[in-house]
Amino acid sequence: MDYMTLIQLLDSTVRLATPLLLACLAGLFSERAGIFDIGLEGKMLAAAFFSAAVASLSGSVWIGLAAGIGASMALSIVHGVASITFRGNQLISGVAINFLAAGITVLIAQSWFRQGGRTPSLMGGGRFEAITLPGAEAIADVPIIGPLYSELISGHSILVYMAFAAVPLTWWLLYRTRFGLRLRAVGENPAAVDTAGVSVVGLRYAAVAICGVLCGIAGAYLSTALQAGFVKDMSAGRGFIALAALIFAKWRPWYALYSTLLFGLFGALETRPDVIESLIGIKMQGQLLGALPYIMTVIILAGFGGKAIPPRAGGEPYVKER
Amino acid sequence: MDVMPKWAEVILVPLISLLLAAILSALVILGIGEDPVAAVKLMVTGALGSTYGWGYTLYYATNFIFTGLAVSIAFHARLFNIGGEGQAMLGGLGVAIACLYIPWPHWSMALVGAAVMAGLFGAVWAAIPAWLQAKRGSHIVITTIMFNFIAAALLNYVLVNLMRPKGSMDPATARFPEAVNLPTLHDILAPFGIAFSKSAPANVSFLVAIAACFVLWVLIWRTRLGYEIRAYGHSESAAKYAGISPFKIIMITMIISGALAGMMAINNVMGEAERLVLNSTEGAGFIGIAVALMGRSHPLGVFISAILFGFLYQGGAELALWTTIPRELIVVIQALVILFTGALDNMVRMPLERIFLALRKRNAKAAEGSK
Amino acid sequence: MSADKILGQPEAAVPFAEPAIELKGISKAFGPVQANKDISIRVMPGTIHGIIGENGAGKSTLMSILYGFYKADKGEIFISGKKTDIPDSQAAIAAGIGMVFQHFKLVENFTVLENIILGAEDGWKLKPSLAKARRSLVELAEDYGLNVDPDALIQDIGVGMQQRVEILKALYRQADILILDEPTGVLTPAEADQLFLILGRLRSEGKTIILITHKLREIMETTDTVSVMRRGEMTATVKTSETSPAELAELMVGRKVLLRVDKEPSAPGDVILDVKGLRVIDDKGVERLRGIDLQVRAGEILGIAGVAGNGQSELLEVLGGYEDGTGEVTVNGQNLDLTGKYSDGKSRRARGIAHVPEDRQREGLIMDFHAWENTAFGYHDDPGYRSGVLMNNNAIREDTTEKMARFDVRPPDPKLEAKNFSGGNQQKIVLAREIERNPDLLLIGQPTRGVDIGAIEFIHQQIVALRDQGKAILLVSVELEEILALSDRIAVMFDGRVMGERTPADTNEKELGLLMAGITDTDVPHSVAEIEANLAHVTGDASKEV
Amino acid sequence: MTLMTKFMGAAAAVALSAGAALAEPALIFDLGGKFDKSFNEAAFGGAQRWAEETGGTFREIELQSEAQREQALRRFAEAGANPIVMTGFAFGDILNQVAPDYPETDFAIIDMVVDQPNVRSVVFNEHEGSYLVGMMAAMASESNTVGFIGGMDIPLIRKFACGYAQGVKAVNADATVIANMTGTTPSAWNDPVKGSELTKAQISQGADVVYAAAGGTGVGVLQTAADEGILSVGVDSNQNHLHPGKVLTSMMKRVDNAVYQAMTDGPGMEKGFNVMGIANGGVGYAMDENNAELVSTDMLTAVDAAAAKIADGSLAVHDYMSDDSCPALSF
Repeated sequence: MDYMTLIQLLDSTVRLATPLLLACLAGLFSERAGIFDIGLEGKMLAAAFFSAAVASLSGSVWIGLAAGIGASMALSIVHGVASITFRGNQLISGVAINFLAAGITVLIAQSWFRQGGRTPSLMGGGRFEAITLPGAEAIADVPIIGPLYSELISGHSILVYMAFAAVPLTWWLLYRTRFGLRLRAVGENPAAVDTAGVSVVGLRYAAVAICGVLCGIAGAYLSTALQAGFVKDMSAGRGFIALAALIFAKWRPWYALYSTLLFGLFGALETRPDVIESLIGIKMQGQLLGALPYIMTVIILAGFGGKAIPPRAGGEPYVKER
Repeated sequence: MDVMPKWAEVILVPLISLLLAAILSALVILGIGEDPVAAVKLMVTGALGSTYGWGYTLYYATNFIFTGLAVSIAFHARLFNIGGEGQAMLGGLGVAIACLYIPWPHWSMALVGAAVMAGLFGAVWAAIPAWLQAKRGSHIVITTIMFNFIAAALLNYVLVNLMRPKGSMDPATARFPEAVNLPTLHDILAPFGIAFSKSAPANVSFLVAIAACFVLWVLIWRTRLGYEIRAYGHSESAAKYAGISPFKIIMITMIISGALAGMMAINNVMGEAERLVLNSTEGAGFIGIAVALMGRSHPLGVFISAILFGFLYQGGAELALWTTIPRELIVVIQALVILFTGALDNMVRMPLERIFLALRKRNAKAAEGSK
Repeated sequence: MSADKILGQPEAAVPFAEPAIELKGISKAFGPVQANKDISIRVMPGTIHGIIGENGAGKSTLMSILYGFYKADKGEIFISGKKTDIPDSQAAIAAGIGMVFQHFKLVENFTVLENIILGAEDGWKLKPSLAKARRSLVELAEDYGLNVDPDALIQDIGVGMQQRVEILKALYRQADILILDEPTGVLTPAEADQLFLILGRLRSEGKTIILITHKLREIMETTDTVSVMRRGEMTATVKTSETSPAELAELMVGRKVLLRVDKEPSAPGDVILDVKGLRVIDDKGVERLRGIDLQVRAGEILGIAGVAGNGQSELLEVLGGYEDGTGEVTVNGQNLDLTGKYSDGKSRRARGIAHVPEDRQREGLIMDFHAWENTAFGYHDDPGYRSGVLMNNNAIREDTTEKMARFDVRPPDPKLEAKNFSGGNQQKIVLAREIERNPDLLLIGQPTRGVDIGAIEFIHQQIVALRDQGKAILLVSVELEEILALSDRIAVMFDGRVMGERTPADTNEKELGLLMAGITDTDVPHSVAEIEANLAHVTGDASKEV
Repeated sequence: MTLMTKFMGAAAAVALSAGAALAEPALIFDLGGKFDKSFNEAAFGGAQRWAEETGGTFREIELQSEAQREQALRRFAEAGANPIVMTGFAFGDILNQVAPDYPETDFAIIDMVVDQPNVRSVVFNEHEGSYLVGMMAAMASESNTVGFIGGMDIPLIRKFACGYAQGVKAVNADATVIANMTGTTPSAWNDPVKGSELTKAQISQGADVVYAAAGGTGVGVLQTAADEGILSVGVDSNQNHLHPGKVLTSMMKRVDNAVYQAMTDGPGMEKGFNVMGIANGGVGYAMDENNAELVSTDMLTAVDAAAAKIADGSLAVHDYMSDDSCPALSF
């Protein structure tokens, strides 16, 4: 494998890891506050559709992004109402949200565009274009560093840079601010937060809302940056992979970056069977390759990648004890 | 003391939840610019207006009974089996192997053989996540989701590379021999002089599904194993105290659950398609979740809600056939049913409890007053 | 040490001062349960006011209302004479109220400092808040003798320390009124004394303290005034100096209570249970039992005293068959498997070991099961409960009806779910199930926790009766009074070891208390500082040592 | 159409299904969906042309699942639709079962041979059309590396790839052909994200012309090729207009003609086995104003010469499906 192949592979990794990273951080906020969320998938899907649909109708990708975030937030609120206000089962609520998104996106797409559940292809301002960072072209020919900068680091859409910037931001918010302290506390022991005079419900809704925003960006990235339009089921299980990455990351922001990059790499390798063949010397079954992220997830979940301790109050609705 | 009488808990709460889901569904239909009343009419005529419609409704219901029971038994042990889909896929593989490679002399023997193979394959596919949960503490919800994806890849591999007849472009097996074709309801009812649509796929598996409901009811409420499963589901710490091994319960429950999900394949693969195609399960594994939630994990409730979902499915197919409303409408309705009967349960229960409490207080006062 | 010595004299009451707290006509219902009925109370500033009552009398609910944790259905609250609305804890804190809950409200994997500032930060940035809290922590530690390591994680410090953190949390929020709910339940007697020392100092600084407890002794030794609650109602408020334990007990229960258990001297027979070198290592790799040796004979009650968390639970669990261990245990001279297939609860029952677990709601019963289903719990394999491959539900129900009658379970309805019985009746269901099997050995943990006094007498009588039938009984309780009243011999556990054995006749609470703190006769400390040093050592998490 | 008339129509259809015949043709799209900009859309175009020209109406359904195939076939047959046209090989097995039950109904199936008396089977010589666009790709390529991205890995798509590779090698024997398949399930027809990543991967391996035979997935391929500034080749429909000046040409597979023909012939149409190749205009390449500047006269001359030779039989393009092997490409 030569250097340019490596760069290409990593470039692809970055693209494929971005939605995972955003969804993973979304899940991190929610689960750190004690709300399990297997509805990441659905929120991404809804956001992917609404951002593409609105971008296509309005011609502006930014309005599309706002719509995608709005759709994802709406589902977040549903999850919040079910699991915070009415103390329902968070897993069941998440399952429902995934179905809801899978159905409603196609239903509305068909109703609005009559194109069999997809949106029209986005043109021009309806898409997030790749950004060329300053100096990328100038140093493109410098060996090693040139391709690294101009191919790998430069040339992604703004959402990719936002996703990567979200990692330190999340870390800072979580560990350096009052909000972060309270958020972490509410996921560990909501009673402590409650008796300290802070609203558990308010904090959890805030966390769920942030989760909605990040999922919204992730979905918008899929349909308006990675692709030029929505097709049905285009989230394709990424929400679940993000969830697995979150566990692998032990609910920490920087680890989330590493683990989603790892899953992104699996995805990138899937498009390069030739590279795998040259690396391991045998031709790998296409199906095995496709199933690899899921198999890896199971292995990681089985604790072969180290035991992960989830937030102690995770998944449990908060009921004041009697 | 319980706040609500039992009938309210078992019947009123799900019924109101269902009603809310129905109202919201109607709003969705309105929202996409269609007429909910007309849509419902079309669905009812299409699904229940003829033996043809019933044939499809019951065919779908059979699938959902199996997957609904699978989810239910796992719920009793507080295990959330989202892997019904993958287990049913593997069950299909078991059926295909049984039907293609064993020369059965009669369909009845083939049915038994195929059901055993389907159950076995489904059970194996559920046993791995179960073992991971019991021994490694991996969350069964996520592992079963992952196993759905892995099952799809595995089935794909087997169909494309191993079982596809030479020259065929379909990722599907060859057609099963005539001898293993299951009698449809048409065949079963004809001797009794009842005319039932010939082209509908409902078949003898429906009776197997009913039998499965009964067997599961006995298992859960009349056997020691069922007692242990329920005890474990209610309190793991108490189960440990009583000497009920969590490992054993998780494994056995998931094996039964997986076997039930797998056995769905005798209906859709052996009874209907008569060959194994990719995606033969069509999401029935997921619908099992809604069916189990609505049926309160009771076999009778599962039966009733499976029929309801069968109706929704067949009605939805008719809608897609005769109007421009996509079939995804059914997915939305299903989501709303899960949301309201499962996650937003308390939204209905809390006000109801308040009402019953107020009623009781008033009665108590009235009783005092009369003294 | 007498109460006066620890606490000093109360400040001379200022005449005509406004009460620090006044509650008027507070009522609160949870669903069909009326937890508080028209309660009024006045507490003067600079005093310690006790609230005593049985479990479920409504003490905690009342205080939770005062702390804004629940909202009262009816009634008014006055703080320092001003009518104050307390819709949430934030309002309570603003009104100068702090509360130390029975179950600490601390975030386990946060540091002490983080726990203290949680909810009382000075701005959205964490750093300045932490720095400020660190400074005031030093001051508070000096003022009140509340030393803690600000950077220690909560999960690494002992319960006594955790309680200090809770008190510091309240003081950091400048609380003038401090509510403590059952503060001594998890403390050794020495630690409790230490706590009361601190409370005395707080009182002398002018703070008002409300102490909720069900222990008569604490009330008598520490409070200035006391209120008694029974079934959601306030039955009396009296000056502590003008009442007696017997009177308070009667007010609590509503009738005269025997505070002692009448029993004949024991006549021990053969050794039934023989434990040698028993060790247990928990999931986290911490050694919970570090080589236990003990024997229980037929016709004898061996009481295990100790502060909760020193290995008693693990001892019961390993003997009851749901925790693995190593060592040698024989019952009736025959070896007991401590690991593997035959070390589960079922095998133990087959060997004649019955077990009333410490936590009946989590272990002894399935709260959603009917009483009859619970009667079969653990014995559901019994041939009498079978009919072919199925369970013989009718037989179980008949058996249950009979047992409920004999143990006076009320209401005697086998079809009622366990959660719908009171604590005492739940315990009777468990006892009936375990005792009626005629076991050779009864393991019984916290037999009267959360049980009303009437049922306590009944349960104690049953235990003594079983002993008199010649059965061996291993009793674990954190209530020293109960241990002293029931046991024929007492073993004190500390940090996974047996510190010593005594008979009730030749020991007293003080000596047992020292043993419970890990102090043996040879090195009795002489000063508070020494006790503290010892405590700091012993309450540190055992996990630090591995 | 207003809501009510739509539903009345629907209700009427249900009522009618009991007895009277509804002599409307019906079109059933395969799983990729009507608007895949490719295969199914071509079929739709043909049906629409028929409707516009004759003023007739037709029924249509987009399948969402495998089990719907039989249901849709039977429902349309019972409702009296005639003829019933379906696109895609996946109907083959089921049509074989269903057709005998409705001897009065005529069926037409595209891309598959079904041997029943009331079925017309239409298959295309995709390898011939692919050969031609392969030649054009090789001539347009500057890097001497061209790509092929298939949808689902099935013999039919290998047939496309093999014809393409032969065309490339015919122009430049040293050229490299990189071939990738999107997947092995029907969802491979509808995965533009992966199509896009595959395109980028091929570009990094030097490809500067990419041919997508991947249904809806191709949309992603063409998009990415346009974004990255290389040329692409469309398939089935004329896709030149999707990215004007960026799509070199499209391999035309005249599914539209086949559908149009079947509907025009109507009930009682000629049954049997139709092969559509270069000779009878069934396959070819697309030229219009969108790609006029990309295709040189040299290219046209060479390709047209080859087309003529194929038509008269003097040039035989190897068909992968004839022996499951390809001389120009290994899979």
